Amino acid sequence: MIHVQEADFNLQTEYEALRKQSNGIGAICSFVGLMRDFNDGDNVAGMFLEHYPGMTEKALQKIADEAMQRWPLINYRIIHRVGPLQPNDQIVLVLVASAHRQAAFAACEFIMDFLKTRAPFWKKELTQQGEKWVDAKASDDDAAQRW
Amino acid sequence: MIHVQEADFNLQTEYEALRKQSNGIGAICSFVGLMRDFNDGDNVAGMFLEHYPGMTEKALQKIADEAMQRWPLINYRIIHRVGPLQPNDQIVLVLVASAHRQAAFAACEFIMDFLKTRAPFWKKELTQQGEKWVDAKASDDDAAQRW
Amino acid sequence: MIQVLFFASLREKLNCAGMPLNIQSPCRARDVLQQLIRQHPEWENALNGPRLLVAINQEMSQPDDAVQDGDEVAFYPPVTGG
Amino acid sequence: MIQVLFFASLREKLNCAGMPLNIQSPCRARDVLQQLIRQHPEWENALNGPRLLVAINQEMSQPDDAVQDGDEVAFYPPVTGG
Repeated sequence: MIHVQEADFNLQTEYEALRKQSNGIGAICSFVGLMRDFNDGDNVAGMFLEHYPGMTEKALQKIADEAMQRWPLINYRIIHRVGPLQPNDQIVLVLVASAHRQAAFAACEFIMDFLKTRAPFWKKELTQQGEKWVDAKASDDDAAQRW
Repeated sequence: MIHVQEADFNLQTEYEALRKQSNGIGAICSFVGLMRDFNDGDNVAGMFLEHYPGMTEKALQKIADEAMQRWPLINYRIIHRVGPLQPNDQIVLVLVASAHRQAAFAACEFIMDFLKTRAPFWKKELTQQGEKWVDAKASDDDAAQRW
Repeated sequence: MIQVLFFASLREKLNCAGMPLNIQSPCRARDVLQQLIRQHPEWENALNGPRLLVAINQEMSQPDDAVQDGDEVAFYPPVTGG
Repeated sequence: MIQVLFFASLREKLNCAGMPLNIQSPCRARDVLQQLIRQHPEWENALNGPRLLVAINQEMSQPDDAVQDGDEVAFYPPVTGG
């Protein structure tokens, strides 16, 4: 299940939806990315998340398909928000269910690493100095190269 | 926060408690271990989780302290259930909050790996063939050796 | 005829979200960029950035990948989601 | 005098959750095990298992670690939590 949406999400709702799909689930790893109130020393008052409608969903599907191929997963859920966001808002949710924990952890981190470098989302921050597009981090590229 | 308890837990409650502790949280990784309805080919009808009161809490605290030393974490929560459990019941919860995702993922997996090999819990399964203590897996020892 | 799209900081620098473009096809993605610069010399700085990425028909692509008539070709800066 | 504890499958095999034990101290954890076997020869098989673990005062320990008077010494099989 992949959703790109303006609306907020609820971790428990998604967790329960995943959990009830199989009695063979022994491990659920989840990741939530939140908006911090500072970035590189600037106070951040708000943010706007732009995406490439159509391609974003395809890119997320590709990432998820690759994770399902690499690890023995039972299922996953990915939700990424777009539009205006406030500090402490939830941005992204990845949930992965498997029989065993190693696959759940590895696949969840893999999806986040690839999502950060392959899925067309762009953050624009609103700081006291005005609007500013967030620069891509070399560390995110490095994280994706590991795979 | 570390709890060893018979009572069930709620992922969302623990997630919200962690999330409101700091505006600098950018990443929350969580892991839930669930009871599967089969193990090594046996159907499992129920389980009993025994622990070593006193030592268990100390061992979990040591694991958590070591994680806090190794990674720049903001906070964590660990809940492990004991007593009688049914298939699909939640067994263990580990939540880790950090500014960035790599630390959150690494610390959450580290805590689970060490918990599996260092914290004195023992599972006894109730199968159609009767009661059976679960054997420790070499793969869990291996996972802890990585660190 | 192909459809060109720009996103995020690139869209703002060009003050353009996209446009149809007449180009001889098949060609390569880098040829699309050169034709855009020929038609809009004021875009040269923005379009010659070293970290510009390209997607052809909503698939991440390389500068030498082929572009066909009717394709959707998007240029954008490195992504910063999650 | 020390306090000895047994857990899980070991406790069931011995049919004993623990006992106070008179032993000359300081000694090593392995000496505690040998004295238990001398006092309860019927426990020898269970206590000579290759993967038996030991904790001294609720800290994971090694067979050669020192045991003092008043210590709590626990023997148990490999853990299977989580």
